[in-house]
Amino acid sequence: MDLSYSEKHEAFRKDLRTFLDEKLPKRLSDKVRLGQRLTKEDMEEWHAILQTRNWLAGHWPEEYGGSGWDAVERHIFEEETTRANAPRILPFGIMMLGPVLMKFGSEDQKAHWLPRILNGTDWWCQGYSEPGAGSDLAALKTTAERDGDHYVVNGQKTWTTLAQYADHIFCLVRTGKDGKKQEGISFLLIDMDDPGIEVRPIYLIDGGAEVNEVWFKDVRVPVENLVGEENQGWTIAKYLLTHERTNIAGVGFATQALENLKRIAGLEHQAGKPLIEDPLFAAEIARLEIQLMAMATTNLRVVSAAAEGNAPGAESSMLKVKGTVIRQELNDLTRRACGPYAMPFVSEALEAGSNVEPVGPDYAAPVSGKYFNNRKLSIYGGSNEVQKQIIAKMKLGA
Amino acid sequence: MDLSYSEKHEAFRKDLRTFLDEKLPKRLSDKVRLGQRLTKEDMEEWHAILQTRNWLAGHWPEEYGGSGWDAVERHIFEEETTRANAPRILPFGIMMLGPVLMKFGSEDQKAHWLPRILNGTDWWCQGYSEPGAGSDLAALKTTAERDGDHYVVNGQKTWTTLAQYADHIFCLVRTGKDGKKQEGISFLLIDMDDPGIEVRPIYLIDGGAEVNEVWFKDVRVPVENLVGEENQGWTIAKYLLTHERTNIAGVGFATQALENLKRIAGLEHQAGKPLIEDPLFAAEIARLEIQLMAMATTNLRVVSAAAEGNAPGAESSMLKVKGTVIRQELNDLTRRACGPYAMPFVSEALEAGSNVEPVGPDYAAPVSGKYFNNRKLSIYGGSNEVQKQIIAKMKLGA
Amino acid sequence: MDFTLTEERQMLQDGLRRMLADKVDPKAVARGDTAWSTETWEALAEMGVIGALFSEDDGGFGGAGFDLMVVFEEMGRAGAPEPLMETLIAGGLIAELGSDAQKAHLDAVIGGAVQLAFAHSEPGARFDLERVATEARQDGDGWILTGRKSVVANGGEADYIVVSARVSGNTGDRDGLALFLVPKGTEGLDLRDYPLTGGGRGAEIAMEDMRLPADALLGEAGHAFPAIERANARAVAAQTAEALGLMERIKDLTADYLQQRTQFDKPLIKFQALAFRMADVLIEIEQARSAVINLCGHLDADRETRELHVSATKQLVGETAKLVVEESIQMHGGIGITQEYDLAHFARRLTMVEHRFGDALFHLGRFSRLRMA
Amino acid sequence: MDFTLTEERQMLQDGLRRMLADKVDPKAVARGDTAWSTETWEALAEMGVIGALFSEDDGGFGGAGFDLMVVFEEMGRAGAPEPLMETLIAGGLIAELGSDAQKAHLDAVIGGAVQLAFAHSEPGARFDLERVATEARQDGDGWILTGRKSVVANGGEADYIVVSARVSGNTGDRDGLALFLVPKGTEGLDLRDYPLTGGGRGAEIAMEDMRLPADALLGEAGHAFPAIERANARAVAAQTAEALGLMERIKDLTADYLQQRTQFDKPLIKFQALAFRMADVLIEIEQARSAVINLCGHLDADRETRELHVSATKQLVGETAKLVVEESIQMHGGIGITQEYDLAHFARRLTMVEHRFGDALFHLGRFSRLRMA
Repeated sequence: MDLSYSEKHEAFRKDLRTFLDEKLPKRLSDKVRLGQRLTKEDMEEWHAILQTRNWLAGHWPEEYGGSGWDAVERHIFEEETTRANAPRILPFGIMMLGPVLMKFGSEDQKAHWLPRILNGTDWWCQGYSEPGAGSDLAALKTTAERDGDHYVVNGQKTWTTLAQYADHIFCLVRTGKDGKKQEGISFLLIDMDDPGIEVRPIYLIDGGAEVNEVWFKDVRVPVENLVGEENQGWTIAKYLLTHERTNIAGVGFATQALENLKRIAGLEHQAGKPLIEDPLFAAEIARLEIQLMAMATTNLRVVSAAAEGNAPGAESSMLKVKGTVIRQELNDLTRRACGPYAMPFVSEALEAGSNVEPVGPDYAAPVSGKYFNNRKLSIYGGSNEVQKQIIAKMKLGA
Repeated sequence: MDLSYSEKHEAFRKDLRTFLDEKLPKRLSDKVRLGQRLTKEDMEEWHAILQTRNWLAGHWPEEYGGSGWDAVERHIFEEETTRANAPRILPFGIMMLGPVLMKFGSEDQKAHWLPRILNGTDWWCQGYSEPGAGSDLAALKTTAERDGDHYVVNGQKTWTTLAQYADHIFCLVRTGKDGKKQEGISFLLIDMDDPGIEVRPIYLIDGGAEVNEVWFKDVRVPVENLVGEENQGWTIAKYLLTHERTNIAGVGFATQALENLKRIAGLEHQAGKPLIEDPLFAAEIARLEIQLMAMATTNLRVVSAAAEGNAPGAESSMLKVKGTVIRQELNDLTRRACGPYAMPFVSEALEAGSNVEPVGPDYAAPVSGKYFNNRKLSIYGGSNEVQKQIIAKMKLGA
Repeated sequence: MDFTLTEERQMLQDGLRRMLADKVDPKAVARGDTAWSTETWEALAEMGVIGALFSEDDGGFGGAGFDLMVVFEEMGRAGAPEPLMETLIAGGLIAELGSDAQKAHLDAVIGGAVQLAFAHSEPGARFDLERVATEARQDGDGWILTGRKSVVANGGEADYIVVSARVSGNTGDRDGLALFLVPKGTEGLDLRDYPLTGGGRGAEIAMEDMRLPADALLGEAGHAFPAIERANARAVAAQTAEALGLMERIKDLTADYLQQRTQFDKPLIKFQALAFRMADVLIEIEQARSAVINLCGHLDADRETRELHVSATKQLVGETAKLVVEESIQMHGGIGITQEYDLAHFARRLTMVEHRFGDALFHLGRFSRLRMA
Repeated sequence: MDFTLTEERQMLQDGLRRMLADKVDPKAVARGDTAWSTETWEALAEMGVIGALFSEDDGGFGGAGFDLMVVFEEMGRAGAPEPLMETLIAGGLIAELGSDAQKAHLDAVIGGAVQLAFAHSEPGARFDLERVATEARQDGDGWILTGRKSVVANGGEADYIVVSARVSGNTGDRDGLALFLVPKGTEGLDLRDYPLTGGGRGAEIAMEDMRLPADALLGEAGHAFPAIERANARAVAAQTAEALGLMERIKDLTADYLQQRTQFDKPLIKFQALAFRMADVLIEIEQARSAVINLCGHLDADRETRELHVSATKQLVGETAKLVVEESIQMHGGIGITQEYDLAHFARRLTMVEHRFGDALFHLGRFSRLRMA
């Protein structure tokens, strides 16, 4: 048992901090700090900066253009970048498709697609969820029928994050109709420019449109865009779900949210004193900070076990549940901290560069939207109910 | 809408208060206040005092020796008697068997048994639960086979409260083996002195033995002790369950527990000040008091609806859940209020008249035992899980 | 002891529920297409709903706590964003404190022709009623006001704004407050208005040497706090009743969804974990209903009893609102946070209850201090 | 960053677990048949478990935070009532402050022949470490103590009691405290002992002009507080580790029960509502484990960091203990509150964690004050 970091890891942290001090544009960190919406260009800019050090996909092997980070380095990276208010790395290419291609893709696929993820040529989105399926992912209905050298795809995906910016989508599609519903699913790469694809925004409760419906009508996809074997899609999906859940705890985001909450509670006043000096409000903050201190260690324990090659199973489900609840409670308390100024709904004020002033203090502008939007944390990526089912099944034989 | 009491009800309350001032022995109210164990004689004494005014079974019709109280009068009675630290009325004869006999009993049964309940001749206990059945009450296995003018009873009951004092037990027994398990159940009155009955105490987590196992070996019960028709027992059980749930909210007990908690928190000190002045502790008390204020009104709403002839359904299940949780949380906070002095376990100090002094302040002696013992509140009388199932079924079609 | 509605209130409830179900489109409010509708407002006036908030002496036909409860529960159930609350508060202050000339406006208010607002809360005051820094100084016969007011609901639409200001004492004092009736467009009154989360509009108000005539003063200068506190209590009663209506509607939406939607080949409501959580939601809503009844039934009690119920009810309803919003969204899944589904509007509106008149934590502390006093 | 046990600690854990599983009978403790067993105590000494609480300098072979964690987690898992905690606290104070002559006792302590207790808390002090009213005044070379100590664990069995007293200042001051090493049967020491809920025995101690020789003083008079606070931090680490072991055991018992017991024709664990609640329990226990690791890893940090972790860990473990106890009893049903089932003992012992060294609410407040300081 030893809670301290190795010299190698300490050196990495130092290097990273210097890098963030020097290379993270203040314009970007200001936007993140104030909860303003990032543009496509903002995200691409930050990706490119990271890639100058091969840190965009730091956990990828060096042969594919990553830095071969171990789990602790990944953890440090997340901690430091969130502390510095860096934009988050978009997960679709880096965290999801990349690992899938490395494990299941052909040599041609790897050679073609992986560099394009890192150099920003392709912007990927994820075509998993469908209307009517909910937590029952395998109930998907989008079909891909073989026609010569192509699959012809018909159906609809939903909750597709940032599809409006994407030029490619990786999809789970139904290629077989016999047997259990988990069989007969395939993993397909589709060009968003193909004829027959339509993207429609879904406006969310916070007024933003970060997710979309994606419609496929007789979309012809070359057979070489199949990843793995036909009908191997469920295996890939399960593999990816595990990868997606790495760092699902969101310790960095939560730490950042806690600091923001404390700052706001120090600025807001109640009965003439800073809100943070109100014993009841302070106790609510303390309760969450204590939970977060423990979760950070739980996360490190899982990370360490993963570094020794133990695949996270029920543990990552536990982190998902705990991590999302802590972040949601932090969002809730931050909203409360702002009192009446959490009520104005001036969507334009969240667009950086708009000349609409926020109403009241600038920190109050995004808090209600963020609270509502982040209810998604316990819904997507396998809802917390799905995670509890996994825990109960793996640990208790339920 | 009107939250005030009628003149008739105010007069009843005044009469009752005077009665309690004059007739409730201080020896008994002291025991209740200090959480000491009541003897059989204590309970019988209090029953007899109440019956001088026909208040032991106040809600029974006058023709059977009650006072024909309406629901509001019952509520006032509960409120005032708990406030005065009167012993609670034992429910088995008064609340359970009495109403069953009035509805399902023959004229002979009513004439024979009802007066004996009121004058204290018979002490009843309830033979429902069996080992292995849990919440699935209908899974009972105790059999009653007809043999001429008798039933021959074999089997085992458990969690039988105060069976050690009882001379009679009313039982659900299996008289038929075909069909659904809810069919083939009968309701039988059994004399505890009959040969073949054995009572064994179950020691509970607080060291007391208020519940028992009751074993039946070839116990011969006269056929005239069958209540209702043979195999009608499940109907009776369901009827009784509804009656048992009347006043299940326990507003009076909770009010009493809240007052006790506040008194203790005013006497205990933290950082040199009364504990009740600690903002966090005070907030915990406030939270429960607010819940209780609302529950008292929920209870009155259900009581009023019942007075107008609307049978409580899901509403009484809601009261059961909320009422037990509030009482349990009050017990928890009271235990906490006592700090280290909740640790000593001097069982003798809970027996009134023993000359063993409690360790620390007298109010601390029963608090841990009461906390543990009252975990039963959410378990018996239909566990809170059973209640939620009822609510979901009746209100949501689950 | 009677928990049934009188025949009149029952009729009001039925009529109001039908009318609002017909006129209010939650999706439209959620999209921000309409802050509120003149048509609905006129229907409210015509139906006597505005009048139900005022006593007969003041030209209405109600005004009791349970009248507020009936009206606002239905407003909540419909998710209606019409500014009835502002009429209740500002109109109530005029009714209580106004001169005959000032009270003459009430007829038009009850008739729906005149809109009101109450500008009291200030930047940094949060939920503290006594924290007023806006200054009113006498100037000959009249008054000059300087200060800022924040998140004034309906401020931009109001024909008259009741404005609080301090004539003596320090920012946190209860003594020294006065109220003024300020007509729209008064010189020196600067106003920026904007949409509010959950519907309706708010405004930031800045007053810079705003001159008012002597007859703008509402009641006696320096002694307005008790009336403000009473108006606040009535507002909390109305607001928690509205919250109750919102909860009932959200619960119904969620129950319908769970019954109709299937997953893994059975309706969601058959999943025990969800069914039990819905049972918890139902239990807490019944508690909230009782809390609202308690407050509405004690609005005319002595100050201590009334304020104890204000904080008890606001605390309990606030906690329940959070539970209902979060559980209903979670049980819906993704659809629960899309603007095109009714839940979005109801959830936002219900959540905002916590941002006006004090949230659950504020009132928990206040209750426990009141209890000990 | 390493979360694995060293080989030595792994061996200690394995051996201790086996030995305690063999010797401790939770039902017997629950019935109050035995407070604790001499046989188990001797086995603990023989196995080196007592020594694992002390550093090599003090004659042991451990003493680090993670040594405490390993030992006390196993004590908890077994529900063992043996007074190892008192040895840790009082022995630790002797090791830190004692003269050579006083430290000479440690060999016998580690060997299991000498029993210790720590008499510090007083009636009315609750969880405040600085609240000592017991007075020590100098009398020639020696000392005279007068005062009362409450719920002194193992007080009746101890060969030596470490007693705190005040040589100067007022009841709530940190300065002015001193510690004394008091042999059993010292004249003027009156002791009433009694069983504790969850096993073990406590004692009320009254000292009336109790005379002690000069060499009874442990360390420097008037400056004992930092050592007491440090000993308290180590005790909280040990206690929360014990709580963790108790939770693991209770969770296992409950999971077994839910798997084996059927109702409505299927195992209880197949009821989704119960399965999800058990998943919650598992999640919280993992959090508790992390909290204990955090504290054990920071026992030697600066005072501020250490005490922050003391309160964080105690708060979180306290809340989790309540959850685990209440959920496990509820999921068991009636059997969960009977003395003849193992759960009764574990539940009582785990609950008592909240009554020593401060409960969750106390430490929540303390954490937030420490954080702001």
